[in-house]
Amino acid sequence: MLAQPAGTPVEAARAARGGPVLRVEGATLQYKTHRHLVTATYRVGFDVFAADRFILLGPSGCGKSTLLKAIAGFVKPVEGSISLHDRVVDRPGPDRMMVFQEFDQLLPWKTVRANVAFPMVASRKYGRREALERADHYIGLVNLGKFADTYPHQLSGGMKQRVAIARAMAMEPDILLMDEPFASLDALTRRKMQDELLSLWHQVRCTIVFVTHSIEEAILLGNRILVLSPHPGRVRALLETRRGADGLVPSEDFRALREEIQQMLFGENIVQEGAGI
Amino acid sequence: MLAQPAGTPVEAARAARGGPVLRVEGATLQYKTHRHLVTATYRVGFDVFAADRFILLGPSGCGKSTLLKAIAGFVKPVEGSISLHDRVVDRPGPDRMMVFQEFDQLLPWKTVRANVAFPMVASRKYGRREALERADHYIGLVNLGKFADTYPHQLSGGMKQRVAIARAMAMEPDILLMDEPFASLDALTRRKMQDELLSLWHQVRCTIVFVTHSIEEAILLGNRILVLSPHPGRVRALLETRRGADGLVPSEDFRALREEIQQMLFGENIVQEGAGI
Amino acid sequence: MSREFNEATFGPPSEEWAVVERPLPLLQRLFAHAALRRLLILLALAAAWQGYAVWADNPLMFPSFTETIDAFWTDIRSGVLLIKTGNSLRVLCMGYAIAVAAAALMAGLAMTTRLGDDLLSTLTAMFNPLPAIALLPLALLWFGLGTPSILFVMVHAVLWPLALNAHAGFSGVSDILRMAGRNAGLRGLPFITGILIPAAFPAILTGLKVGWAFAWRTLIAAELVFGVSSRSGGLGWYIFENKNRLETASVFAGLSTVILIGLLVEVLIFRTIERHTVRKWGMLR
Amino acid sequence: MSREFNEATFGPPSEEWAVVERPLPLLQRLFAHAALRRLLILLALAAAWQGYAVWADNPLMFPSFTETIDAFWTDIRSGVLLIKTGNSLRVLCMGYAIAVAAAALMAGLAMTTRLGDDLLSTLTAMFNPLPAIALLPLALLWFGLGTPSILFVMVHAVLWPLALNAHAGFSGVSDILRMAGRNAGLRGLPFITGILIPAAFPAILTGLKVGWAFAWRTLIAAELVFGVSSRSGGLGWYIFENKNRLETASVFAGLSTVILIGLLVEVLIFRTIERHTVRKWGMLR
Amino acid sequence: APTTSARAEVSEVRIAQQFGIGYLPFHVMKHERLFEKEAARQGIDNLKVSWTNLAGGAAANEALLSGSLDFVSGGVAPFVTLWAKTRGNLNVRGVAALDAMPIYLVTNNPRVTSLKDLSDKDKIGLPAVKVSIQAVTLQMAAEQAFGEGKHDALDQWTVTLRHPDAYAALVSGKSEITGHFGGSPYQEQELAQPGTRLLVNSYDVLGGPATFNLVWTTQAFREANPKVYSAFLTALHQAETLINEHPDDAVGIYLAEDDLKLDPAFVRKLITSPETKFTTTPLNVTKYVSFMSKTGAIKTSAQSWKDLFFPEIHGEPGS
Ligand SMILES: Nc1ncnc2c1ncn2[C@@H]1O[C@H](COP(=O)(O)OP(=O)(O)OP(=O)(O)O)[C@@H](O)[C@H]1O
Ligand SMILES: Nc1ncnc2c1ncn2[C@@H]1O[C@H](COP(=O)(O)OP(=O)(O)OP(=O)(O)O)[C@@H](O)[C@H]1O
Ligand SMILES: [Mg+2]
Ligand SMILES: [Mg+2]
Repeated sequence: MLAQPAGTPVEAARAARGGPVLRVEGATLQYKTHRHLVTATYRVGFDVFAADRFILLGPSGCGKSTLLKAIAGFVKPVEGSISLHDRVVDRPGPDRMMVFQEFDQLLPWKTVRANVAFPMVASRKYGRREALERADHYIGLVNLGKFADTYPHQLSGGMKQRVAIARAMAMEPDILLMDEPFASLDALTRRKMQDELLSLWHQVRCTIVFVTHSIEEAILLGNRILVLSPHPGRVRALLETRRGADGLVPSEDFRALREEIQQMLFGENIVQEGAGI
Repeated sequence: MLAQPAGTPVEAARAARGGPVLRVEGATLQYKTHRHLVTATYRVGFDVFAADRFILLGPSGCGKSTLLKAIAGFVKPVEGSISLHDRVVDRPGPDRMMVFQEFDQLLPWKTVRANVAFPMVASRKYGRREALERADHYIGLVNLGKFADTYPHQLSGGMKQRVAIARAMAMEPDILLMDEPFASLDALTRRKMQDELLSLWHQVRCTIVFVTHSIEEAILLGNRILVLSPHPGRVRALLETRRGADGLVPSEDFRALREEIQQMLFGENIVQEGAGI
Repeated sequence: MSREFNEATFGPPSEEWAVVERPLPLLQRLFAHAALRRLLILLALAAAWQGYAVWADNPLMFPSFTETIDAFWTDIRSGVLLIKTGNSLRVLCMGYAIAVAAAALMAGLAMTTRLGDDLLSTLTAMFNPLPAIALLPLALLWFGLGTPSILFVMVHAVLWPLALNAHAGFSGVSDILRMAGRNAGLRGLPFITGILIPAAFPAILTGLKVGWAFAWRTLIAAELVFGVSSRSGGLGWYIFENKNRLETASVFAGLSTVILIGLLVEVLIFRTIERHTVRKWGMLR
Repeated sequence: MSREFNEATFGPPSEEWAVVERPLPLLQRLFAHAALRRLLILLALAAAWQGYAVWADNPLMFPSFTETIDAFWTDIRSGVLLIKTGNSLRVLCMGYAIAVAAAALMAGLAMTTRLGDDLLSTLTAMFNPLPAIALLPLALLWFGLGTPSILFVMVHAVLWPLALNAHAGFSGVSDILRMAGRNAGLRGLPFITGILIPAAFPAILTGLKVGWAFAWRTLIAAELVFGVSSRSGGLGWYIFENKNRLETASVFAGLSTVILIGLLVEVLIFRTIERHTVRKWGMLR
Repeated sequence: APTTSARAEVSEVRIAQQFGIGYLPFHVMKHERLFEKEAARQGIDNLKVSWTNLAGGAAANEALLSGSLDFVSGGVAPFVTLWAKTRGNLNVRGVAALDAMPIYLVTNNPRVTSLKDLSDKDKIGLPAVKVSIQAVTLQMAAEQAFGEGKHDALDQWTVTLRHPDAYAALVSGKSEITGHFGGSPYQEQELAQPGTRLLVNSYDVLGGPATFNLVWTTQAFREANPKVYSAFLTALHQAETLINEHPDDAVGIYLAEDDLKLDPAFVRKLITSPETKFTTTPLNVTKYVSFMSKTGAIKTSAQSWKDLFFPEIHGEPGS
């Protein structure tokens, strides 16, 4: 288990795994409204390496979604920088597919199939035929085969989110950005989706940045977990999960890690800085 | 623990607790679209008694939201009936406050405070002054004190849901209908909200119908749990939780109940009908 | 784990679920027919017209419905009305098409650059209130007499409201949808056609309807101003000529033709588009 | 458990967070000023006008910008233009107010009953394409010659596009918002004013803008056709009079007044409303 | 009408006029308050007279039919149309002529010296194609030039343009408009420009002086308000007399009422021109009626000019 405070370099890990795919350095993200200046995150820095399953964990309103949007290129940091493969992120692009938190991220004028095929066609990454085939495949994976020709307004909340997940996964992007994708799914569907995500990752070894509220999900899915504090989100700790041969976190470790995160998030005493990696 | 199949009467319980507040009898809910007829629930029946904390549990797309909307009076059953205090539900009303699943349920043109005060003022249940005072109180409970003058589009997903929860709770309605209200909240906020809901219930003993995906949440919050099956939602079982003196479900019972529900939802073998109350 | 676990069911998978709908009373069922309801409205309007005309008894100012129908049939049979309507429709469609293209261009520009935005709102605020006759000298100078001038004036009439509607529609597209589009790599024109136009389609459709009406209004008014030579005039000319001749029934026949075409276009074109787009997509109730 | 756990922070709670924004280059900063940008656009338009007029050298049909300004000042100083503008504005505001009220009524009716819906779409499709001159005989019959007739024609011009926009806006209000309103016990009028109108406000605002422009257009056109006794005429009469006198520069001065008022209303009224409503609410970017 | 004399007459009279020098008698009446004074003399005190400017004869007809106006004025053609349409019901008839003035077709095309030289490169501006007095006069001229039945030979090149627009187009010479069949004072101003020439004079077409503008009303109004009617006619006579006897005063009134920046000498020349007559006597109106009846523009014809006018002026030497 690694707990790494904000700001200090992760030389060891970086050296061991090649340069970071995504580097966020001292990123301060703000919203300017007509009266206020809302600071969503303050000087957040972390590195995401190739094939990381990187989890962002933090309380409601701490800036997780904003951070993800910044990585996707929708929000520009007022301070610090975000770079992808050593190039500063300055615009959105299909190399970073995002699953948004909101239910209305589907294009209402496209059927489920067309929605899933849409980024594949729009980005010219796949031909129309291939895109539709892939779309059908991923729609099947999220168990919506019978709804392929339905329009989004006829779906339930969880079904909409599953379409969005299929849409992002079907692109097989360099980086998959997911903002609480499984929050509105029931336990079984959620577990199935988690399995699918992991198996997709095993196939293509893509890099995933994943926002979740569930500590269990974080431990289950992630190999590295960034814990953010409230009042503009700052890095509280960066943890690593150690996995067994079956890819699962041993149940002893699981419990210990969960305790630790719970302590960090809910306990009165903040975990001391520099607690060692 | 009670497991009660669809259709059979609950004479004993009903007799013991007075007539049901809400009675759903053989309700079939359908959506007519231009090409299809989608059956959301099929002949669902259950009774909700005064001061019940009634949980609807079932897989994504099984018709939970539709059922809740029908109770709220937005959807009319094509078969069967829904009645409240022995009067057929034929229109929405402020006696049944609903927290919707979607994030865009807040009025974008009202601040957080005005949003929370809105149903209290609109329904004439409270005067303007009192409504604003109550609004501030409940906004404090959901930890959004500093955001009272913010407009919804400046809130994060979880914050929006908390405003909606405050709005519904502040009304102290006869029946509180909540559609996965805590799905987008982090563990701590979620636990706090659950505590608040229970303490509100202890104060006013309102009737709550609550949709959730989480089996743990269902057991924690509910005194009766309706398990729905997929392919148009039908009643699979109605369970009751037995609580200790502290109001909590004893941990032994908790585990057993969770196992049972998991078995029901995910196991291959369907629980036999008429398994006894 | 069963494969179909999470799937609800389309249609009645077994007869059991095919709940028979409650039959409605006959009157209510008839009333549910949109076409029938509209026909009733039209009949009521015609009856009111006839009644008022008979009561007012001023055929030179306000002919009755039957007189109008008479004049209508006479001029239909003689072919005059059809030819004039054809002329008008041709010019109308041309002007409308140009205006729609120009509005699309302007609104698109306004969406992509800040200067374009300012330009659009400034130009709209400036020129939208100007009546067509104000443009007469310019039109005469630039396009001379005849169809090009009429087109110019029509484009002026249609362009601004359409661009306003489209621009407002575009501006109202939710951030999430924009982000979804940008995320898929869309920029510039593909972004506009792929995201903004469909997402703003309800507003655009309103703009198209308003624009269509103003194209008619302006065409008829413009034909009076620009007069065209008396051989090739359109419906506006027909109305004007008959007005000057005090053939009021024919004037009303001309106006009824405009109304009729308006209804046909609404029912056959706009309603159909609406049904196959925004209503199907759940963007409009 | 700390009480403020879930609260993010407004503004800089400590200096540390008050990140200084990167200063932009001067030109870019100036350019960011909307008023300045618009002024530049106006100057460019004026320059283009002057240039074209000098090149075309046809003061009878197209006077130059400076000549127009001259005429404008002369008539401002003599008070003529101000009085006429005042007259027009009074009638304009009356007609506009009536039309807005009527449109609200129609759109409200269309929202609450199905018959109202059909009635609105049928009437709109029928009457919207009719030019104002078509209604002239009716207006004369009913209201005689003068302001009421002009009001009638203006209401006709404004009502339909406004009702169309409002109705489309209402129809596009999301189901969730409707449900939130109904759930709070709103029905009928409170539902319309409390939910539909604010939720459809972007569309309504567009309708108001379009309607405003058409009120102007129609007022001016109507004054030309009706004529008015020369004492109490408005801007349209001023334009007509000067046209007859071949004072083209004054004609353009009159038109410039229309443009100026259009710009003022856009900037002072519509922009302000927009900023304090739909933009503040995040409904329009 | 036996009952009318007993009843009170209207207290307000609404009169329509238009722009142009042809309406000078009205300007004088208005400026000198002749109508009010005459009405008072006939025992109607405080008669309110409201003057309305209309954009054309068609609008005047509509206003009269809707009861919005009592006396309307305009060119001969719209009057004849309404007269023909209301025979036997409303019985609209002429009250009196306002003037007799020539109308000129002016061209700026150097290659055109007669109507026969016109080609499809020429466009002639008229206040209203086919139905205005200018259009009818042009048809007459066309028939004279091209032969019987060819009255509509030139119609294809006519264009509806208000006087000022046609004037600007013709004088600037930068549009397709090469001809303008207008009226005073535009036609004289046009002719004052270099490069323009007179192509058709209506007096030549009609064989003598012809009425340009006149006043008309409904039979019902005349019968219900005999005193007002006769006061109007008397005032009109007085106005005509003033113009004819004191042309300088008339010039001043005209420039003041129309608020024109014209040279007074120019206006004086127009008023005192031998071709211009300010008289209530209708001249050559029947020629228009029979021509329009022949071409089918109206469906009746008149035996005599007296059919067209109310009896008060039947004593004058009309035609
Ligand atoms: N469009 C916006 N305008 C202004 N402030 C915003 C906007 N969006 C978010 N914020 C503010 O930024 C902060 C962080 O929001 P963000 O959506 O990133 O939180 P989050 O961590 O995703 O929360 P949640 O778990 O509830 O979704 C919040 O305080 C919120 O009020
Ligand atoms: N507006 C609609 N039009 C047509 N079909 C709909 C509509 N809303 C929901 N449905 C269908 O009804 C079924 C039940 O939907 P519902 O929203 O009630 O599910 P749910 O149990 O709430 O699911 P979730 O947990 O994913 O929110 C689904 O199959 C869905 O496709
Ligand atoms: Mg979020
Ligand atoms: Mg749901």
